[in-house]
Amino acid sequence: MKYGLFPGCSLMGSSREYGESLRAIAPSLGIEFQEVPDWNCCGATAAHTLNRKLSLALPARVLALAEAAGLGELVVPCSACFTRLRMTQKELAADESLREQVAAIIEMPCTGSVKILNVLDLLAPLASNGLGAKVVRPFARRVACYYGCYLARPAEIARVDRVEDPQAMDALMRTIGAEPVDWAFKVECCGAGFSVSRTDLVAKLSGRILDDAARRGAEAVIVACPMCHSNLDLRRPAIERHLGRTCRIPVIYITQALGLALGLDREALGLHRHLVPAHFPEGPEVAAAGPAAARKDS
Amino acid sequence: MSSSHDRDGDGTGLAGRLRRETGISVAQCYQCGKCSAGCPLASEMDYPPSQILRLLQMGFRELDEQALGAHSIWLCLTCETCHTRCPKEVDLPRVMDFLRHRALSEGRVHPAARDIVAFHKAFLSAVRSQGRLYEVGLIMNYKMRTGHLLQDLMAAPKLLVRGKLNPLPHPIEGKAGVREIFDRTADGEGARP
Amino acid sequence: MARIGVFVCHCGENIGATVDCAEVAQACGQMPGVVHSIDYKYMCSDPGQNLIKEAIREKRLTGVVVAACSPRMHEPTFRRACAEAGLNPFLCEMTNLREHCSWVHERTPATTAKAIDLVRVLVEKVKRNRPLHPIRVPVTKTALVIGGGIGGIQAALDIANAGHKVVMVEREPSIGGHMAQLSETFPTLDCSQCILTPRMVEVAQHPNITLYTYAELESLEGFIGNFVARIRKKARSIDEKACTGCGLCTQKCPNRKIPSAFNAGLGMRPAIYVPFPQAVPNKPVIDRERCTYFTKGKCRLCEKVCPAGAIRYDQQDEIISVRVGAVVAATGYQVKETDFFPEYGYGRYPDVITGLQFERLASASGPTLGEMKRPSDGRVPETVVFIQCAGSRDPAKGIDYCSKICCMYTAKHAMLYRHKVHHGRAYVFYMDIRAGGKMYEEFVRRAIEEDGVRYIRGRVSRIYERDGRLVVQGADTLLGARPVEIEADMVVLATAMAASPGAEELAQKLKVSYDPYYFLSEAHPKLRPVETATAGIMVAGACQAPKDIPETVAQASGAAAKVVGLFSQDELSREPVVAVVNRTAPPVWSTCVGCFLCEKACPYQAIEREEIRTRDGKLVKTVARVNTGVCQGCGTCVALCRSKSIDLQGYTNEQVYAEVMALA
Amino acid sequence: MADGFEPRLTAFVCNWCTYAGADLTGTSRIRYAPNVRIIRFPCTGRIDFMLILKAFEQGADGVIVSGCHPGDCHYTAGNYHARRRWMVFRRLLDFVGIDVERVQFAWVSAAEGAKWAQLVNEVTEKIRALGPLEEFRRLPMPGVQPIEVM
Repeated sequence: MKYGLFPGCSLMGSSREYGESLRAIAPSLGIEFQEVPDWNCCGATAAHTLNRKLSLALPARVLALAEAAGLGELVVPCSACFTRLRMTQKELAADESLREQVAAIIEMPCTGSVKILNVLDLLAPLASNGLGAKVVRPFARRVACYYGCYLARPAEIARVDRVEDPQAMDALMRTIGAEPVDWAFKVECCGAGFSVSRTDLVAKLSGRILDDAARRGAEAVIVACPMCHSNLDLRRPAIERHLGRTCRIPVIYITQALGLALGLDREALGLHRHLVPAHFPEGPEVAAAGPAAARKDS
Repeated sequence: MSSSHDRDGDGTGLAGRLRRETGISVAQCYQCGKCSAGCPLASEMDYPPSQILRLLQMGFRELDEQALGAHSIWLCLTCETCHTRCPKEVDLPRVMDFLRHRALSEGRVHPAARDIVAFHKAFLSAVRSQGRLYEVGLIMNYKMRTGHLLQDLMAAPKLLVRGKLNPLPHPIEGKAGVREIFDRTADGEGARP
Repeated sequence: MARIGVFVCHCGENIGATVDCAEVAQACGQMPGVVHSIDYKYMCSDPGQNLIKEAIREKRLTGVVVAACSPRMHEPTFRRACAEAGLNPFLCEMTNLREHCSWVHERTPATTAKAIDLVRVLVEKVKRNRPLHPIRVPVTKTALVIGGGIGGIQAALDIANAGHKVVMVEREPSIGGHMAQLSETFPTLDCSQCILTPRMVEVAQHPNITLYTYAELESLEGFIGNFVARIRKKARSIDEKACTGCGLCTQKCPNRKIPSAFNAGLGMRPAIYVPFPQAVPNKPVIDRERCTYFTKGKCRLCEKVCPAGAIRYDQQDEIISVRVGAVVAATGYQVKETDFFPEYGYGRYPDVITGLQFERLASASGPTLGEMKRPSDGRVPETVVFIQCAGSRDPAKGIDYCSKICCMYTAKHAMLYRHKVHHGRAYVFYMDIRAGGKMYEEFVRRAIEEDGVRYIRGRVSRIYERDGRLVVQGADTLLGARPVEIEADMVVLATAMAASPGAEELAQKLKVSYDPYYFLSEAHPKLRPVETATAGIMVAGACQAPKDIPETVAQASGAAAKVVGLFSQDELSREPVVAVVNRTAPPVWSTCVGCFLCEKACPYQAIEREEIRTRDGKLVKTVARVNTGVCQGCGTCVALCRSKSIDLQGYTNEQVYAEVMALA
Repeated sequence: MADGFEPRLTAFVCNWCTYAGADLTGTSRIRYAPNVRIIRFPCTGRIDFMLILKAFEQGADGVIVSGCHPGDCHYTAGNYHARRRWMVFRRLLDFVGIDVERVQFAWVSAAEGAKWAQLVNEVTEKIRALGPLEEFRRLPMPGVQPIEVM
């Protein structure tokens, strides 16, 4: 299955490993990506905070480029980019004059025909459809699935079944052998775009999340958002200062967890790039059963 | 038949403008406080979210100005918790965006929000010049704007070692086009990066 | 030829000072068909009325137009006068020269011209009036009461005590309703069951009341005074006459792990059960969906232990037909569960309970025998948080309306908790306290001032569990909307009061309208609060809107009074302003083509289908027929009828077109 | 338009709301233009819209149809039927060449005496501005004269 891909700026820099792991697991899941040519930044929080039109025009350009490249379904791994793109699509669909204004600004038509998917939208169908058979090394860990804000909210954008207790990531983790813990900070905010400007607040908010995950016995926090990851991982020194104690629970992307279960190499999944080391002593391989089942499956 | 009445009084206040531009009516809010109860940063705010709406509900000029000058509107993370749980489905994140744009236009940004605004501006400035975010450029720009020269100095080498920082920008081909998008949207609301 | 009399009233100065009444009378005298036209100072006075009566007799009038004040004021007066003079009262019409002319215009020729026009309109109408006669229908003096909660009980007892027969239908195996589940009642804190159970017994023993429990209304046909109700008496699997209510079967039933609805899911009951010890009738019922014999085909232990041999596994549902003259709907309410609140845990936390569950915890007959123990582990909760408006006043997830009783029962709950757990802390999150009622505000203040309940004005954003306790994240809007976090052992949600399950279906069976929340609609929100728009059907209690016990009982007595009033007559008489479908000579029979657009439009379901057959029984056609006992005379059918086959007596097409054409 | 033109308005009102509302206008002694002639119906649901055409044909320059507010109908839903029928009928009006502005559909409750006066005044002025409806007046229509009754 071929999908368009809008990696977004983070996946080229501070969240490089998210992109690497996504591309790494794609072949074994039968997924192919075609990147949106010459894509630009979606404007993120900064644009909608400062300038409404800009916050619509920048994502509109990406959508227009994807349309022009003939991409029907567009995977947007960064949940912030995902929200900005879907929000833009929704607002332009609702207001024809706005759509015309924006088209004039970006000098491209934007019809809104592209179907925008986040990583959970992409992977969730696999949980009940063949992923289990491909697992060679079950990721048998207690994990805290962390969705943050944008994979759950706003409800009409994220379109999850249970806005306060989403289940898609939990189901995926169960499929690869993990045991998701029942915890209370699944959809609480990590501090988002304040990473640099108000690190103190990020430490406080992210601290609550890691504290609860650790308290419930999770061995790792699973994320699907570069912003959540960098706050929970890169800001760990500030978080530990805030908590007044060390907190070593690793934070890994769902794509990395899947990669490990599929038997991929740590380096290929970018696990070496984390600030908080993510070492998981390897479990026993599922002898033959997995690949055999996978063959039957395909 | 009967014409619809403007429920925001004469409609000249901030609430009237909000209603015209976004369709959101602050009269919808019955001040239950659920937004403030769930807001992750309410305890940091000078006016928790429900009180920001309260300031707008009265339609008094001084109160409108207090809302624009509030620190809260810059602390809002757009996490959407308030909107999701609001029994009246008031789109508070959109209200916050509206207030931020007005505060910038009217030069009423709360002094304590300086760093936050500087970061957003530095961010857009980086995007404007390259078409994508150039993180090193963003940090340098932010430091210049705020004078926080030493902040995060220790983190950079760790990022470099892990291959997470690109020392050089990678501009996109259509960066001139992106720059034009910035120029065409620079009028009216918000400020140039 | 028509012989019309016109009587122009001066109403003292009221009309006379603005309208030239003499000129009006003179002009009207010239109108075709008018044989008598006079003006007089006060037409409604005795001498004025006598002028009309004399003219009717002397001039052999075939119609009368009184040009005076509003017909809403004096139409009955003048129609009575006409009747006394031997003229059919429906041949008298009034035109309104006072409210619609003299009082709202200046004294100008245009005003007098308008007055003349107004009389001409009615002259043309009255020429086409036909003598009409009040409609009479007989009354069956038995009432059907649907629902055996406190509302139904009150209505049934009131009607029965007035000497009329009552048939009561209750869906559950016992009457008593929600009131039987309550611990104490506000604002007096008297024990709910102690005041209710004597009434339940009275119903069971009353010679005028026939009680069908574990039964539902299957259908209702007919109209006011003449309904036929079909009642489905569900198979109880017990011979009620043989059963002595000894309870041996319920003690021996091996299948005992079924959540008890009476205990709001907090306790268990066996498959053969009596909902609660004071049940009326005190006869068990087999829950066939859960019973091991019915599901797996073996057991029959109850049959073995029953000393009276009353178990009947092969019993069938029974349909009973009864003729009734009036119906009281008293089907009550349900409380919304906790699971529709995502942010309060989707109903996953056992210690987040509804107000009704709290009632069972606090009740001496409840699963904890009245001891305050929380459901998850039976520990005594040290801190309890009560959240008001959990679903009410919440258009996003719940319902828009205020459930009305929660402010009071929450205050009661907090108070009861503090009485039972002296060292415990009780917090109430509220938006507003609506304590309008006799001794209600005083009651809430008592909870705060004497029982130390802490009220926090604000709503709760989220509840989550941490180390066996519930973290309640709220805000105090009286402290600048400051976030408040309370670690509680139990949380009680004042969930919304919603229409009873099946309310919509029942409304359709009764042909009664309902609001978007499925509460039954009263005929008029202020002036006819216990009747419905369907004549002969009354409402009582929370099936009409959220209500507390005193209000329910008051409305039930009101509904009973309406029924008794109806039963005080042997036959009913009403205005003949009803629609009729025309009938013509064979072979046409009627111009009605049987499209039944009228049937769809009629708000009263007054349109019936009539098959027209030749003498040898051959079907000619099916046409509409108006049930004049049900028709209220709005005329919507008339405007819709494409073949002009249906007409409204008193406002016929001929009459109204003539009125319009009189303005030429 | 002609000097001294006085619009002729026919009002079709329901007995329970607008007729009673107009009564209240009277008891409150609120003055309004004497151009209107009220015809009483049990309910706006009874109003056959052909009556409006008939009124125009008979020389009315404007027509008011007024009943209970939505939700307040004495007969539960008659006013909804009237409104729905009006939505369809206005196209017919347009088709036969009558400006739909000449028909005013309104809700006036029994408590809205002042509103009735205001409505009549507004419609009177509106029709005054539109001028007389000449083209439709007394079209030769054989066979539609009311039958003189005996």
